[in-house]
Amino acid sequence: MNRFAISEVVFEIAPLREQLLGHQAGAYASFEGWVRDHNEGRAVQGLFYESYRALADTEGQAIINQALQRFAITGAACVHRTGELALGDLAVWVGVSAGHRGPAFDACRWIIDEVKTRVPLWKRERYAQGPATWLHPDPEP
Amino acid sequence: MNRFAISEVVFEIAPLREQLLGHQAGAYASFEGWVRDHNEGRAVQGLFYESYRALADTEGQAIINQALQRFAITGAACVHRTGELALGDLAVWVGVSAGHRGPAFDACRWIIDEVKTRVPLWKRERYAQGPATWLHPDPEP
Amino acid sequence: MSVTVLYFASLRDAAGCDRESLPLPASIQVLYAELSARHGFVLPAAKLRVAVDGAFVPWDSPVNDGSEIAFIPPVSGG
Amino acid sequence: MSVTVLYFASLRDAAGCDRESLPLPASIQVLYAELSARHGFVLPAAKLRVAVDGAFVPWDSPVNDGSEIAFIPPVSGG
Repeated sequence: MNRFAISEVVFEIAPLREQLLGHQAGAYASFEGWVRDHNEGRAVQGLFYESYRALADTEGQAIINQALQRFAITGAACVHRTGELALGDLAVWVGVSAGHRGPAFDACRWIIDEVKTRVPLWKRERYAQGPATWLHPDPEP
Repeated sequence: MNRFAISEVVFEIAPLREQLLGHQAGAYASFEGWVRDHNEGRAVQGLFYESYRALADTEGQAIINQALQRFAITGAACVHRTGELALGDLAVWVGVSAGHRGPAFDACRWIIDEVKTRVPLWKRERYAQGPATWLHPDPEP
Repeated sequence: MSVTVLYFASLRDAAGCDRESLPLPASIQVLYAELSARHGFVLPAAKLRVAVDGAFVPWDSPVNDGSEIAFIPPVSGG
Repeated sequence: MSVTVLYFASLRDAAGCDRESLPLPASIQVLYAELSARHGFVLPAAKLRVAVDGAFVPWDSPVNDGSEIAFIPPVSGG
Protein backbone atom coordinates (compact mmCIF):
# COMPACT_ATOMS: atom_id res chain seq x y z
CA MET A 1 0.00 0.00 0.00
CA ASN A 2 1.24 3.45 -0.84
CA ARG A 3 1.02 5.45 2.32
CA PHE A 4 1.86 8.73 0.64
CA ALA A 5 -0.10 9.96 -2.34
CA ILE A 6 -0.50 13.02 -4.50
CA SER A 7 -4.12 13.55 -5.55
CA GLU A 8 -5.04 15.77 -8.47
CA VAL A 9 -8.68 15.71 -7.41
CA VAL A 10 -10.72 16.13 -4.23
CA PHE A 11 -10.22 13.09 -1.99
CA GLU A 12 -12.17 11.58 0.90
CA ILE A 13 -10.53 11.26 4.32
CA ALA A 14 -12.90 8.62 5.70
CA PRO A 15 -11.53 5.56 3.84
CA LEU A 16 -7.94 6.64 4.51
CA ARG A 17 -8.68 6.89 8.22
CA GLU A 18 -10.44 3.53 8.20
CA GLN A 19 -7.31 1.87 6.90
CA LEU A 20 -5.32 3.14 9.88
CA LEU A 21 -7.67 1.98 12.60
CA GLY A 22 -7.28 -1.41 14.19
CA HIS A 23 -7.87 -3.04 17.53
CA GLN A 24 -4.27 -2.47 18.54
CA ALA A 25 -4.43 1.26 17.95
CA GLY A 26 -5.76 3.12 20.95
CA ALA A 27 -4.80 6.52 19.59
CA TYR A 28 -5.32 8.29 16.27
CA ALA A 29 -4.04 11.79 15.54
CA SER A 30 -4.71 13.63 12.32
CA PHE A 31 -3.90 16.89 10.66
CA GLU A 32 -5.70 18.67 7.84
CA GLY A 33 -4.50 21.73 5.99
CA TRP A 34 -7.21 23.85 4.39
CA VAL A 35 -7.06 26.78 1.98
CA ARG A 36 -7.31 29.90 4.08
CA ASP A 37 -8.79 33.20 2.96
CA HIS A 38 -5.63 35.05 3.95
CA ASN A 39 -1.88 34.56 4.21
CA GLU A 40 0.58 36.95 5.78
CA GLY A 41 -1.94 39.74 5.72
CA ARG A 42 -3.07 39.34 2.10
CA ALA A 43 -6.58 38.27 1.03
CA VAL A 44 -6.24 34.95 -0.80
CA GLN A 45 -8.77 33.87 -3.43
CA GLY A 46 -7.40 30.45 -4.31
CA LEU A 47 -4.36 28.25 -4.72
CA PHE A 48 -2.64 26.15 -7.28
CA TYR A 49 -0.35 23.32 -6.13
CA GLU A 50 2.20 21.83 -8.49
CA SER A 51 4.39 18.81 -7.81
CA TYR A 52 7.35 17.04 -9.29
CA ARG A 53 5.26 13.94 -9.15
CA ALA A 54 7.86 11.16 -9.34
CA LEU A 55 10.13 12.71 -6.74
CA ALA A 56 7.23 13.80 -4.54
CA ASP A 57 5.98 10.21 -4.38
CA THR A 58 9.44 8.92 -3.46
CA GLU A 59 10.14 11.59 -0.89
CA GLY A 60 6.68 11.39 0.67
CA GLN A 61 6.93 7.62 1.01
CA ALA A 62 10.39 8.03 2.58
CA ILE A 63 8.93 10.39 5.19
CA ILE A 64 6.22 7.89 6.13
CA ASN A 65 8.75 5.07 6.35
CA GLN A 66 11.03 7.18 8.53
CA ALA A 67 8.11 8.08 10.80
CA LEU A 68 7.32 4.38 11.24
CA GLN A 69 10.94 3.86 12.31
CA ARG A 70 11.29 6.88 14.58
CA PHE A 71 8.02 6.71 16.51
CA ALA A 72 6.12 3.97 18.35
CA ILE A 73 3.21 4.06 15.90
CA THR A 74 1.19 1.40 14.12
CA GLY A 75 0.34 3.25 10.92
CA ALA A 76 0.75 6.55 9.09
CA ALA A 77 -0.43 8.03 5.84
CA CYS A 78 -0.49 11.35 4.00
CA VAL A 79 -2.28 12.67 0.91
CA HIS A 80 -1.53 16.04 -0.69
CA ARG A 81 -3.65 17.76 -3.31
CA THR A 82 -2.33 19.31 -6.49
CA GLY A 83 -4.08 21.48 -9.08
CA GLU A 84 -6.52 24.34 -8.52
CA LEU A 85 -7.93 24.67 -5.01
CA ALA A 86 -10.66 27.02 -3.84
CA LEU A 87 -11.10 28.59 -0.40
CA GLY A 88 -11.99 25.92 2.12
CA ASP A 89 -10.63 23.06 0.02
CA LEU A 90 -8.56 20.39 1.69
CA ALA A 91 -4.88 20.72 0.71
CA VAL A 92 -3.24 18.02 2.83
CA TRP A 93 -4.22 15.29 5.26
CA VAL A 94 -1.98 13.32 7.65
CA GLY A 95 -3.23 10.46 9.81
CA VAL A 96 -1.31 8.42 12.40
CA SER A 97 -2.42 5.50 14.55
CA ALA A 98 -0.55 4.33 17.65
CA GLY A 99 -0.95 2.50 20.92
CA HIS A 100 -0.63 5.76 22.85
CA ARG A 101 -1.38 9.38 22.18
CA GLY A 102 2.13 10.80 22.65
CA PRO A 103 3.72 9.06 19.66
CA ALA A 104 0.55 9.61 17.57
CA PHE A 105 0.76 13.38 18.05
CA ASP A 106 4.54 13.51 17.70
CA ALA A 107 4.61 11.51 14.47
CA CYS A 108 1.68 13.39 12.93
CA ARG A 109 3.38 16.69 13.52
CA TRP A 110 6.75 15.42 12.35
CA ILE A 111 5.24 14.15 9.10
CA ILE A 112 3.53 17.42 8.19
CA ASP A 113 6.68 19.36 9.10
CA GLU A 114 8.80 17.10 6.89
CA VAL A 115 6.31 17.25 4.02
CA LYS A 116 6.40 21.03 4.10
CA THR A 117 10.20 21.01 4.14
CA ARG A 118 11.15 18.21 1.77
CA VAL A 119 8.46 17.18 -0.67
CA PRO A 120 8.68 18.90 -4.09
CA LEU A 121 5.33 20.68 -4.00
CA TRP A 122 4.84 24.34 -4.75
CA LYS A 123 1.98 26.67 -3.97
CA ARG A 124 0.90 29.59 -6.12
CA GLU A 125 -1.48 31.93 -4.38
CA ARG A 126 -4.06 34.08 -6.13
CA TYR A 127 -4.84 37.31 -4.32
CA ALA A 128 -7.70 39.76 -4.27
CA GLN A 129 -5.12 42.38 -5.28
CA GLY A 130 -1.96 41.90 -7.34
CA PRO A 131 -0.48 39.07 -9.37
CA ALA A 132 -0.52 35.42 -8.36
CA THR A 133 2.75 34.42 -6.71
CA TRP A 134 4.70 31.20 -6.29
CA LEU A 135 5.75 30.72 -2.68
CA HIS A 136 9.41 29.80 -2.24
CA PRO A 137 9.89 30.27 1.48
CA ASP A 138 13.29 30.23 3.09
CA PRO A 139 13.74 27.16 5.25
CA GLU A 140 12.67 27.77 8.83
CA PRO A 141 15.69 28.27 11.07
CA MET B 1 -23.02 25.82 21.47
CA ASN B 2 -21.71 23.27 23.91
CA ARG B 3 -18.19 22.45 22.81
CA PHE B 4 -17.79 19.63 25.29
CA ALA B 5 -20.27 16.80 25.45
CA ILE B 6 -20.73 13.41 27.05
CA SER B 7 -22.41 10.95 24.71
CA GLU B 8 -24.09 7.79 26.00
CA VAL B 9 -24.31 6.44 22.46
CA VAL B 10 -22.08 6.10 19.40
CA PHE B 11 -21.52 9.53 17.85
CA GLU B 12 -20.45 10.72 14.42
CA ILE B 13 -17.28 12.78 14.07
CA ALA B 14 -18.09 14.26 10.65
CA PRO B 15 -20.67 16.85 11.74
CA LEU B 16 -18.52 17.88 14.73
CA ARG B 17 -15.55 18.44 12.44
CA GLU B 18 -17.69 20.39 9.96
CA GLN B 19 -18.63 22.85 12.66
CA LEU B 20 -14.97 23.66 13.30
CA LEU B 21 -13.96 24.29 9.72
CA GLY B 22 -14.14 27.75 8.25
CA HIS B 23 -12.33 29.83 5.68
CA GLN B 24 -10.14 31.38 8.36
CA ALA B 25 -8.92 28.04 9.64
CA GLY B 26 -5.95 26.76 7.67
CA ALA B 27 -5.18 24.01 10.15
CA TYR B 28 -7.23 21.31 11.82
CA ALA B 29 -5.79 18.80 14.28
CA SER B 30 -7.79 16.00 15.81
CA PHE B 31 -7.37 13.17 18.25
CA GLU B 32 -9.40 10.00 18.63
CA GLY B 33 -9.12 7.47 21.43
CA TRP B 34 -10.26 3.95 20.58
CA VAL B 35 -10.83 0.87 22.73
CA ARG B 36 -7.67 -1.21 22.46
CA ASP B 37 -7.48 -4.97 22.76
CA HIS B 38 -4.83 -4.69 25.48
CA ASN B 39 -3.72 -2.42 28.32
CA GLU B 40 -0.56 -2.76 30.35
CA GLY B 41 -0.05 -6.30 29.15
CA ARG B 42 -3.56 -7.59 29.78
CA ALA B 43 -6.00 -8.69 27.06
CA VAL B 44 -9.00 -6.34 27.18
CA GLN B 45 -12.45 -7.42 26.02
CA GLY B 46 -14.39 -4.23 26.52
CA LEU B 47 -14.86 -1.08 28.58
CA PHE B 48 -17.48 0.69 30.57
CA TYR B 49 -17.17 4.45 31.08
CA GLU B 50 -19.07 6.19 33.83
CA SER B 51 -19.27 9.93 34.42
CA TYR B 52 -20.46 12.36 37.04
CA ARG B 53 -22.45 13.97 34.32
CA ALA B 54 -23.13 17.44 35.72
CA LEU B 55 -19.56 18.02 36.84
CA ALA B 56 -18.07 16.41 33.71
CA ASP B 57 -20.02 18.84 31.53
CA THR B 58 -18.86 21.81 33.57
CA GLU B 59 -15.24 20.72 33.76
CA GLY B 60 -15.06 19.75 30.08
CA GLN B 61 -16.50 23.06 28.99
CA ALA B 62 -13.98 24.84 31.24
CA ILE B 63 -11.14 22.97 29.51
CA ILE B 64 -12.35 24.05 26.07
CA ASN B 65 -12.75 27.65 27.21
CA GLN B 66 -9.25 27.64 28.71
CA ALA B 67 -7.82 26.20 25.48
CA LEU B 68 -9.45 29.02 23.50
CA GLN B 69 -7.73 31.49 25.83
CA ARG B 70 -4.31 29.83 25.96
CA PHE B 71 -3.78 29.00 22.29
CA ALA B 72 -4.13 30.91 19.01
CA ILE B 73 -6.99 28.74 17.79
CA THR B 74 -10.33 29.44 16.15
CA GLY B 75 -12.34 26.54 17.52
CA ALA B 76 -12.17 23.46 19.74
CA ALA B 77 -14.52 20.68 20.72
CA CYS B 78 -14.50 17.36 22.54
CA VAL B 79 -16.95 14.49 22.94
CA HIS B 80 -16.46 11.58 25.33
CA ARG B 81 -18.44 8.36 25.33
CA THR B 82 -19.95 6.73 28.38
CA GLY B 83 -21.59 3.33 28.80
CA GLU B 84 -20.51 -0.03 27.39
CA LEU B 85 -17.85 0.10 24.67
CA ALA B 86 -16.60 -2.79 22.56
CA LEU B 87 -13.13 -3.24 21.06
CA GLY B 88 -12.58 -0.70 18.31
CA ASP B 89 -15.28 1.67 19.57
CA LEU B 90 -14.54 5.37 19.70
CA ALA B 91 -14.08 6.54 23.30
CA VAL B 92 -13.13 10.18 22.85
CA TRP B 93 -12.70 12.73 20.07
CA VAL B 94 -10.98 16.13 20.19
CA GLY B 95 -10.91 18.56 17.27
CA VAL B 96 -9.17 21.93 17.03
CA SER B 97 -9.10 24.47 14.21
CA ALA B 98 -6.54 27.26 13.93
CA GLY B 99 -4.81 29.55 11.51
CA HIS B 100 -1.56 27.60 11.83
CA ARG B 101 -0.64 24.03 12.63
CA GLY B 102 1.48 24.67 15.75
CA PRO B 103 -1.35 25.97 17.94
CA ALA B 104 -3.77 23.39 16.47
CA PHE B 105 -1.52 20.49 17.56
CA ASP B 106 -0.61 22.08 20.90
CA ALA B 107 -4.21 22.80 21.87
CA CYS B 108 -5.47 19.39 20.74
CA ARG B 109 -2.91 17.64 22.88
CA TRP B 110 -3.47 19.94 25.83
CA ILE B 111 -7.22 19.31 25.74
CA ILE B 112 -6.95 15.51 25.74
CA ASP B 113 -4.32 15.67 28.51
CA GLU B 114 -6.59 17.86 30.63
CA VAL B 115 -9.65 15.71 29.96
CA LYS B 116 -7.75 12.65 31.14
CA THR B 117 -6.60 14.48 34.26
CA ARG B 118 -9.59 16.53 35.33
CA VAL B 119 -12.92 15.37 33.96
CA PRO B 120 -14.86 13.02 36.26
CA LEU B 121 -14.95 9.99 33.97
CA TRP B 122 -14.00 6.49 35.03
CA LYS B 123 -13.09 3.45 32.99
CA ARG B 124 -13.85 -0.11 34.01
CA GLU B 125 -11.97 -2.65 31.92
CA ARG B 126 -13.17 -6.18 31.24
CA TYR B 127 -10.36 -8.68 30.72
CA ALA B 128 -10.02 -12.05 29.09
CA GLN B 129 -8.84 -13.31 32.50
CA GLY B 130 -9.84 -12.04 35.93
CA PRO B 131 -12.44 -9.60 37.25
CA ALA B 132 -13.34 -6.29 35.63
CA THR B 133 -11.47 -3.42 37.27
CA TRP B 134 -12.07 0.30 37.72
CA LEU B 135 -8.99 2.28 36.75
CA HIS B 136 -7.98 4.91 39.28
CA PRO B 137 -4.52 5.87 38.09
CA ASP B 138 -2.19 8.00 40.14
CA PRO B 139 -1.72 11.42 38.56
CA GLU B 140 1.22 11.48 36.18
CA PRO B 141 4.21 13.16 37.82
CA MET C 1 -30.44 18.31 58.57
CA SER C 2 -29.01 15.94 55.98
CA VAL C 3 -26.76 15.69 52.96
CA THR C 4 -26.74 13.45 49.91
CA VAL C 5 -23.53 11.59 49.11
CA LEU C 6 -22.79 10.42 45.55
CA TYR C 7 -20.56 7.44 44.79
CA PHE C 8 -18.79 6.66 41.53
CA ALA C 9 -16.74 3.85 40.06
CA SER C 10 -14.97 1.71 42.69
CA LEU C 11 -16.53 3.72 45.53
CA ARG C 12 -19.98 2.90 44.19
CA ASP C 13 -19.10 -0.78 43.94
CA ALA C 14 -17.80 -0.75 47.54
CA ALA C 15 -20.80 1.19 48.88
CA GLY C 16 -23.25 -0.98 46.98
CA CYS C 17 -25.28 2.06 45.93
CA ASP C 18 -24.78 5.22 43.91
CA ARG C 19 -26.08 7.65 46.55
CA GLU C 20 -27.25 7.79 50.11
CA SER C 21 -28.78 10.36 52.40
CA LEU C 22 -26.89 10.94 55.64
CA PRO C 23 -27.09 13.28 58.62
CA LEU C 24 -25.21 16.57 58.19
CA PRO C 25 -21.58 15.73 59.08
CA ALA C 26 -19.17 17.86 61.08
CA SER C 27 -16.91 18.17 58.05
CA ILE C 28 -16.20 16.54 54.70
CA GLN C 29 -13.09 14.87 56.13
CA VAL C 30 -15.02 13.38 59.01
CA LEU C 31 -17.71 12.18 56.61
CA TYR C 32 -15.19 10.41 54.37
CA ALA C 33 -13.47 8.77 57.33
CA GLU C 34 -16.80 7.41 58.55
CA LEU C 35 -17.78 6.18 55.12
CA SER C 36 -14.39 4.55 54.57
CA ALA C 37 -14.80 2.60 57.79
CA ARG C 38 -18.39 1.61 57.03
CA HIS C 39 -18.00 0.73 53.31
CA GLY C 40 -14.38 -0.39 53.33
CA PHE C 41 -13.16 2.27 50.91
CA VAL C 42 -9.49 1.57 50.19
CA LEU C 43 -8.70 4.88 48.48
CA PRO C 44 -7.21 7.35 50.99
CA ALA C 45 -8.73 10.83 51.06
CA ALA C 46 -5.44 12.23 49.72
CA LYS C 47 -6.14 10.53 46.37
CA LEU C 48 -9.64 11.93 46.05
CA ARG C 49 -11.12 15.24 45.10
CA VAL C 50 -14.43 16.39 46.47
CA ALA C 51 -17.29 18.22 44.82
CA VAL C 52 -20.21 19.92 46.53
CA ASP C 53 -23.35 20.73 44.57
CA GLY C 54 -21.67 20.02 41.25
CA ALA C 55 -18.44 22.00 41.70
CA PHE C 56 -14.99 20.99 42.91
CA VAL C 57 -14.25 22.42 46.36
CA PRO C 58 -11.41 22.16 48.91
CA TRP C 59 -11.68 19.35 51.43
CA ASP C 60 -12.08 21.84 54.27
CA SER C 61 -15.10 23.55 52.74
CA PRO C 62 -18.19 23.81 54.95
CA VAL C 63 -21.17 21.59 54.26
CA ASN C 64 -24.74 22.80 54.52
CA ASP C 65 -28.09 21.19 54.99
CA GLY C 66 -29.21 19.68 51.70
CA SER C 67 -25.76 19.70 50.04
CA GLU C 68 -24.89 17.05 47.46
CA ILE C 69 -21.39 15.76 48.19
CA ALA C 70 -19.44 13.70 45.66
CA PHE C 71 -16.15 11.96 46.35
CA ILE C 72 -14.18 11.90 43.11
CA PRO C 73 -11.75 9.00 42.84
CA PRO C 74 -8.81 9.36 40.42
CA VAL C 75 -10.32 9.78 36.96
CA SER C 76 -9.57 7.59 33.96
CA GLY C 77 -11.27 9.09 30.93
CA GLY C 78 -9.68 9.28 27.52
CA MET D 1 25.08 13.85 -25.86
CA SER D 2 22.24 15.74 -24.15
CA VAL D 3 20.28 16.13 -20.94
CA THR D 4 16.69 17.07 -20.16
CA VAL D 5 16.11 19.88 -17.70
CA LEU D 6 12.81 20.12 -15.79
CA TYR D 7 11.43 23.40 -14.48
CA PHE D 8 8.89 23.88 -11.73
CA ALA D 9 6.95 26.75 -10.19
CA SER D 10 8.65 30.15 -10.59
CA LEU D 11 11.49 28.61 -12.61
CA ARG D 12 8.95 27.25 -15.07
CA ASP D 13 7.28 30.63 -15.35
CA ALA D 14 10.66 32.29 -15.96
CA ALA D 15 11.81 29.68 -18.48
CA GLY D 16 8.48 29.75 -20.27
CA CYS D 17 8.45 25.97 -20.56
CA ASP D 18 8.40 22.98 -18.23
CA ARG D 19 11.36 21.17 -19.81
CA GLU D 20 14.04 21.56 -22.42
CA SER D 21 16.72 19.40 -23.98
CA LEU D 22 20.23 20.79 -23.75
CA PRO D 23 23.76 19.68 -24.59
CA LEU D 24 25.51 17.71 -21.86
CA PRO D 25 26.91 20.38 -19.49
CA ALA D 26 30.32 20.38 -17.79
CA SER D 27 28.58 20.27 -14.40
CA ILE D 28 25.25 20.93 -12.75
CA GLN D 29 26.57 24.21 -11.34
CA VAL D 30 27.69 25.41 -14.76
CA LEU D 31 24.33 24.41 -16.21
CA TYR D 32 22.38 26.37 -13.61
CA ALA D 33 24.58 29.44 -14.07
CA GLU D 34 23.96 29.38 -17.83
CA LEU D 35 20.23 28.88 -17.39
CA SER D 36 20.02 31.65 -14.82
CA ALA D 37 21.65 34.05 -17.26
CA ARG D 38 19.47 32.95 -20.17
CA HIS D 39 16.12 32.76 -18.38
CA GLY D 40 16.65 35.38 -15.72
CA PHE D 41 16.25 33.05 -12.75
CA VAL D 42 16.40 35.13 -9.61
CA LEU D 43 16.80 32.26 -7.13
CA PRO D 44 20.48 31.68 -6.33
CA ALA D 45 21.75 28.10 -6.57
CA ALA D 46 22.27 28.08 -2.79
CA LYS D 47 18.49 28.16 -2.32
CA LEU D 48 17.83 25.24 -4.65
CA ARG D 49 18.18 21.52 -4.43
CA VAL D 50 18.86 19.41 -7.47
CA ALA D 51 17.52 16.02 -8.52
CA VAL D 52 18.88 13.76 -11.23
CA ASP D 53 16.68 11.02 -12.67
CA GLY D 54 14.11 11.41 -9.93
CA ALA D 55 16.37 11.43 -6.87
CA PHE D 56 17.91 14.24 -4.89
CA VAL D 57 21.70 14.46 -5.45
CA PRO D 58 24.51 16.78 -4.36
CA TRP D 59 25.19 19.76 -6.61
CA ASP D 60 28.62 18.37 -7.52
CA SER D 61 27.25 15.06 -8.80
CA PRO D 62 28.31 14.07 -12.31
CA VAL D 63 25.80 14.28 -15.15
CA ASN D 64 25.52 11.68 -17.85
CA ASP D 65 24.15 11.57 -21.34
CA GLY D 66 20.38 11.28 -21.17
CA SER D 67 20.04 12.39 -17.55
CA GLU D 68 16.91 14.21 -16.42
CA ILE D 69 17.95 17.15 -14.25
CA ALA D 70 15.45 19.01 -12.07
CA PHE D 71 16.18 22.21 -10.19
CA ILE D 72 14.03 22.22 -7.06
CA PRO D 73 13.16 25.69 -5.79
CA PRO D 74 12.20 26.05 -2.12
CA VAL D 75 9.08 23.96 -1.62
CA SER D 76 5.78 25.22 -0.24
CA GLY D 77 3.47 22.26 0.21
CA GLY D 78 1.22 21.82 3.21
